[in-house]
Amino acid sequence: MTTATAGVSVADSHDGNEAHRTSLNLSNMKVAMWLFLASECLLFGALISTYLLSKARFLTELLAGNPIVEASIDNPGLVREMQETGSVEPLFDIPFTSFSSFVLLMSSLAMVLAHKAVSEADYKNTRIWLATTALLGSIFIAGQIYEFTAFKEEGLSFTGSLLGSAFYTLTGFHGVHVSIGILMLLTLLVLSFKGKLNQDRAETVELVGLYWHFVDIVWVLIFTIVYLIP
Amino acid sequence: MSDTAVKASADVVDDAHDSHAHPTETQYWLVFLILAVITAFEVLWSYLGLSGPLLVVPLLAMMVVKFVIVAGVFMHLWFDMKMLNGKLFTLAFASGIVIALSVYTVVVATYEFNV
Amino acid sequence: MAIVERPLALPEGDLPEIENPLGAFSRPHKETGIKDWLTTVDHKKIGIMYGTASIFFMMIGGVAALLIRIQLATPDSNFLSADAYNQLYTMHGTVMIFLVVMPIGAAFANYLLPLQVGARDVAFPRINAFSFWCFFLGGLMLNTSWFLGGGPDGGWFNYAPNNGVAYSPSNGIDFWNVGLLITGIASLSGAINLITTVLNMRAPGMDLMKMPIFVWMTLVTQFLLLFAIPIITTAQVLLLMDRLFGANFFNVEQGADPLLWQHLFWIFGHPEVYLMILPAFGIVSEVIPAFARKPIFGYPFMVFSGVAIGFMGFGVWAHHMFVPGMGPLSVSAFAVATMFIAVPTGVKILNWVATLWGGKLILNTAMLFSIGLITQFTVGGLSGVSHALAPSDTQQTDTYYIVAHFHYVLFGGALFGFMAGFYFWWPKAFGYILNEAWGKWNFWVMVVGFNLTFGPMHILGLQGMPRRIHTYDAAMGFNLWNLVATIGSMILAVGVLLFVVNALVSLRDWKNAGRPNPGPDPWDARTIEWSIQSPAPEHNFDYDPQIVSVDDWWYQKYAEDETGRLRKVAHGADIAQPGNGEGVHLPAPSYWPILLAASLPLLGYGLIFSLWLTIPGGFLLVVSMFGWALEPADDLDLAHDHDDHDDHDDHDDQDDHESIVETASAEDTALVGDAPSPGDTA
Amino acid sequence: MSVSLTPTTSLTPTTKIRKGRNFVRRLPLGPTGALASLALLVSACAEDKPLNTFEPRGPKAQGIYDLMTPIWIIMIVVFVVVVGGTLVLTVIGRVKPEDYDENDLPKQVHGHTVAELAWTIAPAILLAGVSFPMVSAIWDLERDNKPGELDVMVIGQQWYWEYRYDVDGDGFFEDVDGDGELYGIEGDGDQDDKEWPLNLALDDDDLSVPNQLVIPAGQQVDLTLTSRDVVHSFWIPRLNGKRDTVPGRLTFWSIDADKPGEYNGACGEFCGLSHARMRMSVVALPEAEFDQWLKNQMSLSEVPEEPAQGQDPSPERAGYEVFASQCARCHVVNNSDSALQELYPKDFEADLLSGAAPDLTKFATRSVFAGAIFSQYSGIDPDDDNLDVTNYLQLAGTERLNEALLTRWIKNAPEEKAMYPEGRRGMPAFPGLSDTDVENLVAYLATLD
Ligand code: HEA
Ligand code: HEA
Ligand code: HEC
Ligand code: CUA
Ligand SMILES: [Cu+2]
Repeated sequence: MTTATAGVSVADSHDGNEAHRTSLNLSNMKVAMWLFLASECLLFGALISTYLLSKARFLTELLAGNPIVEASIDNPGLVREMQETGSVEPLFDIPFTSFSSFVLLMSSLAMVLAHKAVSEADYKNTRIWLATTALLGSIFIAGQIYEFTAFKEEGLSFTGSLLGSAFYTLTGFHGVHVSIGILMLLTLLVLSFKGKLNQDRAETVELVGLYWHFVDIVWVLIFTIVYLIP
Repeated sequence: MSDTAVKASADVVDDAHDSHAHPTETQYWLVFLILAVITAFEVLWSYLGLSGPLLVVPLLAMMVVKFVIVAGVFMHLWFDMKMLNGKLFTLAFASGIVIALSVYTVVVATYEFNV
Repeated sequence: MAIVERPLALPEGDLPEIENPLGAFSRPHKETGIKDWLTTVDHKKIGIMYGTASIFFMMIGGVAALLIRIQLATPDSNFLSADAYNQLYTMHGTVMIFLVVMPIGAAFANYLLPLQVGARDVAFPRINAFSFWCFFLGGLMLNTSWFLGGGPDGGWFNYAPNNGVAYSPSNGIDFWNVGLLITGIASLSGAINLITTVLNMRAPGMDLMKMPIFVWMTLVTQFLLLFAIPIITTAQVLLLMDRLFGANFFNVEQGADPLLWQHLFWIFGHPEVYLMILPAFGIVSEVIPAFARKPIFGYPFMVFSGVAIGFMGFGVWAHHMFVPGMGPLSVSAFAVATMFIAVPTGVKILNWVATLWGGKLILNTAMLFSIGLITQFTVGGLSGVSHALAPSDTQQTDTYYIVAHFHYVLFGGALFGFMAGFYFWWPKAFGYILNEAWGKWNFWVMVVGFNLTFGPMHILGLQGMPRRIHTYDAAMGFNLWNLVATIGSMILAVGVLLFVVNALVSLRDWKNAGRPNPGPDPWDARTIEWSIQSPAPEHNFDYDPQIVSVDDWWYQKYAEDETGRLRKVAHGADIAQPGNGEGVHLPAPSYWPILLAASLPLLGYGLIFSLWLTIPGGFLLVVSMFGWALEPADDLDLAHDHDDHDDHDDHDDQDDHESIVETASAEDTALVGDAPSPGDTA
Repeated sequence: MSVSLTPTTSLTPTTKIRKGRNFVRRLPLGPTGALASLALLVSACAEDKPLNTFEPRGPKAQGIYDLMTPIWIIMIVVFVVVVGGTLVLTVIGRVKPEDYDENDLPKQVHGHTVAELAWTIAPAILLAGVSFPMVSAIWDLERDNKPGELDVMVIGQQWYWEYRYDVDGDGFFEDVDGDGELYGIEGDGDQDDKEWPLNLALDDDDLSVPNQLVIPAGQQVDLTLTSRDVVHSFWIPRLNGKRDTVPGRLTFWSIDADKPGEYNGACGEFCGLSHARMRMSVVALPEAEFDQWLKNQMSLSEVPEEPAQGQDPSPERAGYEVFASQCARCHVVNNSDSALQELYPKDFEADLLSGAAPDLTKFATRSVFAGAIFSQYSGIDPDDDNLDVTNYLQLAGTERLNEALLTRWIKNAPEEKAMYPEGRRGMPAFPGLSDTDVENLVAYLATLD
């Protein structure tokens, strides 16, 4: 679902700078983007709550020694560690994830600078910053892919356990959002090289930026709630 | 008439944009620095070996601060809000956050206060 | 106000064939016949398609209901097997809610919102078409489950873990999942579109507090959708992962908690029931003042109570969960919250009653249905309050008492309101008035059938008849009232059919009478959609109406005389906009919305049956997304010179196609000033 | 599918009639006539509506009923005012279209703030007034587990009920870690005592009875509820409201019958194919009889004697042998036969997704079977005054056994009650059994008392 809706947004963001009369003196696209993001709050809220509840249930059963749940993680050492610490923390590699969080945060800065550049008709910097944003986003995604494989090796699988299902779904959904964002950024970059992304279209960049920052904010939540407070 | 009309309209739009001056590039960098520092601090905090509210509350507080800064500065919410009618979509977005926050908190709470 | 001149009118008649520089990506010409409907981006046509599709689905849901009633007419009946029954009632509930009541609300919203706020179209016409096709094709896909291994059989709220593969191995629930995910996209994109339209495209002078109540109620409805749809989407994605990819969200063995599904479903589900009723509330808030010849009583209170219902609607979901053992604290909190939702709803009811008070009531069919809503909905609302009392709900939940409650609010509330709306706006949409005599029959047969069907269910429920049972024992004492309800449902079906008959009979009579035009304002009504010709011209408004007050159109026709009494100063037909679309620039139709929407069910079949099948779906998806993005703003045949005012390339052509179409005569509107009169533009 | 079988509800018709009259006497005098007639309408011919929610027979159900009264009154008053008012206004306000004069408009009233406030505040006060007793009732309904009360665990399963009695009072779960604290009597208890999967975690000394819950009358019985598969809901309308049985969770509830009698119920949450055929029966016995019943239930059932050398086995013995070979794979019969004991307790899950089939040790002492949809006794005369609970225990007896029905059930159970044996839910058909085999099985089952 997200794919389609977001795809549509890219397409329609072209009418960003129209100069028609509107009641709010804002472009329709901007209002629409904010509405879409408002609705995304509920989506990610549901996913985060699902993760929290599933993790709690998983831990309760694990700590009580439910053999099925114990067997659901394919790594007795990890299970023992989790039981000893009473948390899922042993699974995580905080320094690594902190790094990728930092990367995503940095991409937000690049994004905002891209918007600034385009609205000042500084097309060279626009391209630089757009590319940087996309690159940083890709690094984040690469990190996530690495993390997924690492977790899989540690014994946490999507189908194996409740924790796995909840974790991969939440972070996977976020990853899909980031990937869509990267696609949008690349589209902008192409447009810019073709000379179609000029100052008048600054709003298009702003809209993609809104989406990008929102996805970043969601990661701020996930990073704290999932990783730092296990 | 079209030329003048278009010019005029462009002016209107420009005005709308300029009336809320966005931060300068340095300011953006500064804000990013603050965010980075908070993140570093968060990670540090999680390594202190604390548990319970002592761990959770400051982390959540820092998370909220980061959230507010990104939404406020990078997403221009602080500036757009001052704009004519900007409050309206801010309100729409805010009601999304408020509803999300409250319903999901209540869901989690129903599990806590099971008895 | 930014004005961009659009010198070109839509030419009538045959168009010369011109070579298309963009090949497949060029926009279709203005089409006729079936192709017109498939490619249209006109909100009015889309609204009509929403309505037609809903009535089509209502036949499916209605036939399911009749089969249910036949099975339950007698005890120990074996007209249907348990399995067939479970599929039928699940599909009945699902179809009626997601494919009938919600889309009829969308039909009215689409048709009326732009007209009532004085806009040429919705904010994003192509997305609007996309929404419709998602709804329709998603709904069709859901219904193909009948032929592809059996329908879903878990009930419309499909509790976990009964919805898991272990307990429902057929593909029915996968269809339910995928089909509703697709209609969810429709609702979500529709919501964004319509909210943007209302917030951003109102006619000059139309402040929020001058909008018609219907617009307000639809706005609240769309916000409810905006916030509720993502929640069910999440729930369905989780279930989909479980069923198709072996995840464990609802796998109790792995420690999962079935209550998670219940929470997610009902956080969506309760706002859902309000978003089904609010459009109907909006409709009767327009119909009653029109035929009581009085303004709505307490306009601001009507508005705020609607908003209050919207907000409170998110705080009461767990009243559907009084018995799974949430603990007394949660139960108490939700029970009290639920009771208080009766307060804003009561404000609405009593304001309508106060509007009737002292009015000169013209009891035509639209008005009768509105009064029907007041009375029947109140019955349903009151039984709702009795469930809100959590301890008594432990006796009532999952009995026919609940079934009675929600049919009273859904049929007696929402559908009666929609019927009122059909009768009221029919001439605006189709240019002929529905026959009043048939209409009265329609109303009375429906009221009698309705009460005979669902009234006895109160008694059955209190006598302990559980719902969702395919049979009951003769010794339970449910025989009599079940038989009555079945007879009632047959009468009700005739009532529903009478509406369809009326539409056809009236059309025939109208044609036989030489197609008399009902005029722009046949009811001497109040809001600005009556200030344009009937049927509404394709471009809606010749020029932007200038809004001075609530019920603006009414005050153009009526003004106070020296004694302070309202007197008619102008006839609607005389001052209405003439329907001259010259100089108006409309977005061209487009193929991509329907193609993009069609790719989704294809992907869905792929998910369900074999991932190979996703290839054509995915291909179509990508192609249509590109097509959509690259599509020029206009039918190039009609290309006009854009570069008179902007110096960038053709890409910019896309600027205007998703936004309100410009009026040719902005100066005209300025000339018209405070007292618009059509003469100025002519 | 043939379902026109003896109703389950005919065990104690006389009691019901008596109670029906009580109910009318107990009607509160205060409420309006409308309320009385609503109640009468609902409870009309009360005696043949075994699930009627308007006929409380125990303090819990009575509490709910009493709480409803004020809300019924409010509803009826609002109904009369609003609906009546609307109709009256419609009639007096109506104007024929031809009489209508467009310049003679009615008074154009735009609103009235005081009125608005009034009809905002008045319902709010009314509802606040109801909230207080409601909240206190919610807390009253929660189980208040007192020592000495009978504890029963209710396990829902597609599509029948199992009742586990905590006979020795040590809870349903074993004290695995030996710390004296137990899991699952109140709250979450000692998590370390939880065992998996739930149906094997039960204390061995306890008693399992399917389909018919027998309780002592006049005494609160505390229930701990859970489910083996999907969500079901335990509901005996005359004794209390519903409480769901949720897999993976324990929920708590209690019931309480004032007088001896049979009380019917129905599964209150859709639970798949045969939700409609998942009913319940509760029999309340006088205390002394209850003790006698319990003692009997705890005893082993008899093993039909082996035939003397060279002789044909008795039908019971022949049935027993068929049972051991065909049925014991799922069904438990607790007796002294060590051969059968070896099979017990065994790995139910291997056969059934839901995890268990009814324990048949004392099959013939129950008046209902198969999810309480069938009566075990044929030819019961509903007007027979002697058929009282007091002779519940004597009911078991071959003459009254509903042989035809039981035969049909054993031959082809899914025909009698839609089930999913191929999906490992429910009992399969046994086309391979000869008529004699089935006759013998029935003869054997009749000895299980
Ligand atoms: C259009 C849809 C609609 C509407 C508007 C409502 C309105 C209300 N509903 Fe209903 N409801 C449903 C659709 C709807 N419902 C459906 C579909 C279900 C079943 C789902 C399922 O299980 O399948 C359901 C189930 C349902 C339940 C769960 C029952 C159960 O399963 O156990 C409850 C419990 O509290 C409830 C309560 C209410 C209340 C309090 C209102 C209130 O909003 C009503 C308020 C209105 C009035 C009260 C009347 C007018 C007021 C006055 C005239 C003022 C004076 C009044 C007083 C002082 C009382 N509803
Ligand atoms: C708006 C929603 C809506 C509407 C309009 C209806 C309309 C009707 N409903 Fe519906 N119903 C629900 C929503 C709705 N229902 C829901 C949500 C459930 C719960 C499902 C669940 O538990 O999961 C439910 C459940 C439900 C049950 C309970 C099933 C059960 O629990 O076992 C029953 C039983 O009588 C019933 C009956 C009816 C009847 C007789 C109608 C009648 O009003 C229908 C009248 C309309 C027609 C009959 C259409 C006209 C068609 C013809 C005349 C056919 C001829 C035409 C052709 C062949 C082309 N409904
Ligand atoms: C695969 C497992 C299985 C086998 C084998 C099986 N049964 Fe059953 N039986 C069940 C289940 C499950 C039920 C409960 C059905 C219900 O009521 O929903 C049941 C119910 C019954 C009942 C009703 C019990 C009660 O108190 O309600 C009887 C009697 C019975 N079976 C007899 C037999 C006999 C005799 C055989 C052998 C010929 C047999 N069963 C073989 C699973 C089995
Ligand atoms: Cu068990 Cu319904
Ligand atoms: Cu609700």
